[in-house]
Amino acid sequence: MTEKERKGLDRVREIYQDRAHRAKELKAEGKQVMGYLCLYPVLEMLTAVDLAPYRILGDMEEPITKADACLPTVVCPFIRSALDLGLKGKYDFLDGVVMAHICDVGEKTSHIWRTYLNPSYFYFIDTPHTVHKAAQQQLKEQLKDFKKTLESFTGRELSLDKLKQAIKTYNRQRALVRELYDLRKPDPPLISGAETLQVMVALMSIPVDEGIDLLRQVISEVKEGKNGPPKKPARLLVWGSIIDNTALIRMIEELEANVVIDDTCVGSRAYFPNVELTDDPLDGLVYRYLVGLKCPRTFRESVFGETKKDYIKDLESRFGYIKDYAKEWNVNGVILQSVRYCDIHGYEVPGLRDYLDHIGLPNIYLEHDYSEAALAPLRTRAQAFLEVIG
Amino acid sequence: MAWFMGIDIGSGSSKGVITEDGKLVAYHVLPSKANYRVVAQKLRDELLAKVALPPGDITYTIATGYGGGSVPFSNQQVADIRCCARGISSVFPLVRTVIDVQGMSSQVIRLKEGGQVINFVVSEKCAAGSGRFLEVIANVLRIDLKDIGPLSLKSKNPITFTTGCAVFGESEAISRVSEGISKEDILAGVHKALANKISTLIDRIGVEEQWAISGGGGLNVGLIKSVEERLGIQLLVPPQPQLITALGAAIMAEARGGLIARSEITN
Amino acid sequence: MTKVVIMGRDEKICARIVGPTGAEHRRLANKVMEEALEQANLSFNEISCVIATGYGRINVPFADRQITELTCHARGVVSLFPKVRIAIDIGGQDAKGLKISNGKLIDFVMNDRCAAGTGRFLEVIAAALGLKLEELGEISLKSTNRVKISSTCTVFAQQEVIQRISEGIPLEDIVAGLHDAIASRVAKMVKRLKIEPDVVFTGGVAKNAGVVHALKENIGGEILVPDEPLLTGAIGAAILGKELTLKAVAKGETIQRKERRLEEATFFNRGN
Amino acid sequence: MMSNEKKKRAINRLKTMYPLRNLIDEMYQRGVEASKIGKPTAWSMVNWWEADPILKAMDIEIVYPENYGAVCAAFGAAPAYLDRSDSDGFPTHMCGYARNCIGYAARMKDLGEIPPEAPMGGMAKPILLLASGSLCDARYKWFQALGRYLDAPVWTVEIPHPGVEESFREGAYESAINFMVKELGEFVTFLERLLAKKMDWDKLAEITDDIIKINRLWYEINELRKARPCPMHSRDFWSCMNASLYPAGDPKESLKLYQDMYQEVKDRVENKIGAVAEEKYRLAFAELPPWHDLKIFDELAERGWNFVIESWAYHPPKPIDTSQVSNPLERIAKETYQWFTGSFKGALKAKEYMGYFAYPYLEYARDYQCDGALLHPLLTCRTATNHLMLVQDRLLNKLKIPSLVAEGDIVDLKLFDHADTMRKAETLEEMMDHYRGVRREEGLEW
Ligand SMILES: Nc1ncnc2c1ncn2[C@@H]1O[C@H](COP(=O)(O)OP(=O)(O)O)[C@@H](O)[C@H]1O
Ligand SMILES: Nc1ncnc2c1ncn2[C@@H]1O[C@H](COP(=O)(O)OP(=O)(O)O)[C@@H](O)[C@H]1O
Ligand code: SF4
Ligand code: SF4
Ligand code: SF4
Repeated sequence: MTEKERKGLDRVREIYQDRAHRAKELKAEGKQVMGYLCLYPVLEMLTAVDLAPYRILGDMEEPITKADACLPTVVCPFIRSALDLGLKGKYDFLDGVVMAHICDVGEKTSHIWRTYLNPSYFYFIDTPHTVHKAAQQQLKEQLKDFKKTLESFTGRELSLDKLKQAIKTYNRQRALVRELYDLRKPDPPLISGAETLQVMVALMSIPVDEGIDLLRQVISEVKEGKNGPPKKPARLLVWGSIIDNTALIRMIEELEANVVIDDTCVGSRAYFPNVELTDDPLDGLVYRYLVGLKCPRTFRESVFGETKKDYIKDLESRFGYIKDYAKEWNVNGVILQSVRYCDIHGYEVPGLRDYLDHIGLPNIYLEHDYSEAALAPLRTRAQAFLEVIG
Repeated sequence: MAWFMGIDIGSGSSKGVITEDGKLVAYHVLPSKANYRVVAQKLRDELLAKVALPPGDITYTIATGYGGGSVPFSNQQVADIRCCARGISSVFPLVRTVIDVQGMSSQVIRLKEGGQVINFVVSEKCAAGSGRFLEVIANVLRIDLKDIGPLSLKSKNPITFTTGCAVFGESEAISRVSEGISKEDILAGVHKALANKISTLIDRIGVEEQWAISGGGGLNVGLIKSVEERLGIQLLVPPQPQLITALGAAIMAEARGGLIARSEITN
Repeated sequence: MTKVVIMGRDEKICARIVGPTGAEHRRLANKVMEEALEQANLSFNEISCVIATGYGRINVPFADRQITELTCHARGVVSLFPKVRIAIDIGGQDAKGLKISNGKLIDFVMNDRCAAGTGRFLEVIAAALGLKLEELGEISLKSTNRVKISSTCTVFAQQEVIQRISEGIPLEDIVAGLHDAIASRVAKMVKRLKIEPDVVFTGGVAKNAGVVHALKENIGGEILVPDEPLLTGAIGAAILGKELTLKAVAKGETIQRKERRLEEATFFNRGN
Repeated sequence: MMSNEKKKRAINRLKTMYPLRNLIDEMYQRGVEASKIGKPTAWSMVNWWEADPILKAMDIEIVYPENYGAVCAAFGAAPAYLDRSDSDGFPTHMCGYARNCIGYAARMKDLGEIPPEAPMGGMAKPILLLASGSLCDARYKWFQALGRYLDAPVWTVEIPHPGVEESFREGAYESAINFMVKELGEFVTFLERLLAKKMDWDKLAEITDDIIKINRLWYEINELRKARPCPMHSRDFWSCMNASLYPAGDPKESLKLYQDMYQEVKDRVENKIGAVAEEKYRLAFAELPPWHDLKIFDELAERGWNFVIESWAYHPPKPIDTSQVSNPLERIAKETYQWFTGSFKGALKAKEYMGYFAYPYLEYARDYQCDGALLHPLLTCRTATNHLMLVQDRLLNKLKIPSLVAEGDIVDLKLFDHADTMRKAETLEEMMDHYRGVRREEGLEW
């Protein structure tokens, strides 16, 4: 079997093992590959000028060494790892890089990346922190400029039609991801959390249309349902900062639990929000990327500009979607996890736990160092939590 | 004739040297034990006895090291990082990076000719990042410190420690022994663990040839080998690595004392 | 330490054994089990359910089930102190804080990366001072002027302590300083659970009256200690085993049992 | 014979510093008194002169929990508040100021009033929490998290953070200013609703003008520090920065005090009086100092170390002319944006893409002819730490200036290791000597 013919989950595993393989192949074929960090760079625009987006991730299995010379050790180890790989030349195959103001250290890392690695194309999107109208306008102005730089870099026009086309394609991919996630609703789920995560990582490593084909194959294989996980007492939702390696989920699923749904950024957070096709497609994109993406890096409140505040109402508006997930996927416990030193997620934890307590979902918070070797101590914690929810 | 003294009160052992016109004429090493003051005094007595001089004949004395503040007879106290750089440079003038592995910490120092420090990093205050880790493991394996290096070189299959703590590492070593893992594999594992820690220090300041190792860690061929392999470099090892810092102190004392002597003449 | 508790259906303890934990978890498990059976005067086959817990729980070949020490400790503490809200367990490998509500474990924190802040810290230093663990508590209670231990690393603290001795600082003041060092570290961690009475302190280190005292100071309130703090986890495991068995019996199910066989049984062989 | 005499401090402090320092101390009292007579109080944070004039023009008293964090640390009240925040489940690696504030608010909620142990009279209960989306994640996440304890609404004001090159793209400037003006406009409307009263635009224009004047003067004072020997030590800067940073009290009064200071510094320059007796080394300090161990600067001064420039984030913006801008909101926007982007031209030329936080230190080091830098990463403040390794690397590799990293924290005061820092400082001297020669070889002018 040649590589392209290899199907579904086998192919997923293959991509997961060697993420850059396909990108390098494409590059050899003359396609330009554009790296991006986090969820805020607008992928539709990259695809519309015929660039292949490739998500920059870290590597939990590789010790961080080089990055310590330009980032302190008391910051998010995921971002340190990503930068470390960059400094070690592992992302040299990228033709350019797009980064955005995600969190504070993400923003600083963007500038460090540019200073040290100086890619031939680089763009930094200063995503606002609020969702006010003025903030949406500010993002839109930047996207207009981003468009110009993409056009001059590629020498191709980013036409409205192509952009609309790309939006439709991405929405199609997003719908398929939902379909895959739906297969986790039965008990036992038809696909494990760890395998789903592999699929998500694979999707972020190949062009969107190839991803669509891959998803179709995966879905049909999973539906046959031969190799799904066994039934287990706990059906968990995993919330939190980035998880781009299956080790943590695998560790949880080796215990008496299935992870059936996530709210993390290599998962539902990345794929659930759709883009509405607006007259000016940029409007729909701005809305999706600023308002639609539910990452705690954005400040949102229940009612914009309200003069009185109600705590529960506020929580409801910020976390209500988690309740919906829990209902739809029939969840009986929530693991909140975050890499150490992530302020974005850290500040959210007590409020989210208040909310989960309020709606009666058992929960636990685990902090980890983004290192496979350092996961072991979490095992006892996770197991104890499962014993607690019985 | 003028004599100078360098005293390095380390966390584990105290080292003293006397130099005469830049040449080492006597040295002595004592375990630091608990009372630095007493050790320093004893070290001086031993040194003076070796060269048969009265204390007054020492023109200038510099103390350094962890307990350098408790040397009552010193003329001056100088940071160990500086002394180490001075010392290594006197032995290997072309060295630009020195890895100093002591009992309390490991440090990497970059220097220029003459032993002037141009950059440095120091490890955290955790025994797992210092030469002490090796001592701890040697101790539980009941192997003499001086033998752990050569023994570790025999290993084909170094273990990987699952803990980053020297104390838990000790128990891990014990259980490995009981599982039938050979002592050389365990020793090679601990050398590797320390070499990894050292290499993260090095990544932070960048480096330059030539390289040397100093401190008690320089007595350990196993550690030298692990560091060389980890970094793909060649380390120069001075004949008495443990004395380097004390030697540097004496050399600084010469410079300092020489100046004073001259100014006394002109006055 | 390796502990065994054998308990009847009435939760009455019929054997309690404490042995050291060495490198060889498996052999030790066999050995202490053998002693416990002898003490209880039972044959191994008469034991309905064996639960293993603790760090070495996977190394107990004859256990029917492994349950984490967090759950077992919580269960044990609740059986001894039904009103407990916070349990602090300091053992040789780690320190944990358990938050308990209505007899159920609802949250916890633990430290297991660095030996400082665990019982191992005291073991290492007691050995360096040539003292027995049992003596530490009493010695420290005599202190009137405890010293501050500045090293955060266990290994370096050991050295610091020896230095202090040679400076002529009274032993009791040093030991009190050590107890404060470990208590403040653990208290800092446990405070994350929001401390509410009743607070119970268990695990081997709770046998040390000096740490109990220091922990009280650091937490700022009363602390209850079981008579045999070392056994709390094992008691909890036994109770959980009993509950599992009764539940299974009630449902008419059988619990999967491992073969009741002790390896390397030495002086006598009652089982099988 | 000398031992009985009090040893003279090695740093020659400015006399005009003291009244400025007092202004901040009075701020809390004003807040508490204001709340007694029913005047509204807002909790705010450093927002680089963006929102303060608006609040002031609406007659709202402002207190600053960030500054209060430092106060609590100094008075020893912080540990209890930190514990409270920790026990409520906030991770311990979060900003010490935020955790202090969270603990304080929790306690205030329990008691229903200002906690009696609160230093300096405490912070009055706010009617508004004004968060800032700029520079630091903690600053908008933390005020939102206060919702657990306070029912005051939260508003987040924004300042754009463009990339260096992106900021020069066509339309980028206008868009950024437009964004800020609109955001501030919405904020004014919100305040009008909250307080049920109208904005006095003339008053706003006047206050804005005063604040800009203060900043100009403060900028000029700092320019004078380029002199050799440097007339004003970083310690004086830190003592005085707050009166500008948190435009405390009556701006006109502050302005007068800064004028006095300008005069004193200028006199020193003219008479070649330095802040330390013998200026052997000129240093820059990066980010917040170890507040509880400021005496270390005296010890270093004894060795001839003069700290001539520091903490970029607290310096006033480089002057631009906005006097012709009639809309005060636009004027504010331009000035504040300038604070962020004022060094971007130089940064672009130097191909340094961290245009604020990192690049300004390269500018300082050159303009103030520094021999070295002391960098103080803070365990719980990533914002003041993120860039320091980069700064260290760039200072050394581009300008041949060595620096020293000494870790500490803003609230957990035990983290800073005085003895260890002094040991390393001694070594840094040697590095500074060495790099003087290197700079000369490379044709750098100092
Ligand atoms: N004979 C030896 N063989 C191998 N290693 C040794 C020997 N002696 C000391 N060491 C190593 O050197 C370390 C002590 O180094 P040293 O520079 O003397 O430290 P300190 O000055 O802190 O006492 C020990 O921890 C040990 O790892
Ligand atoms: N008799 C005693 N007096 C004081 N401390 C003791 C005593 N026995 C054990 N300890 C302390 O208890 C610790 C072991 O506690 P334990 O709960 O058995 O831990 P673990 O289960 O992790 O081995 C030892 O490290 C020691 O500090
Ligand atoms: S994990 Fe947190 S700190 Fe790290 S990049 Fe994501 S949001 Fe930023
Ligand atoms: S981890 Fe172990 S070796 Fe390191 S500081 Fe802690 S006790 Fe010491
Ligand atoms: S800048 Fe630092 S100190 Fe200030 S709020 Fe942010 S994290 Fe806290």
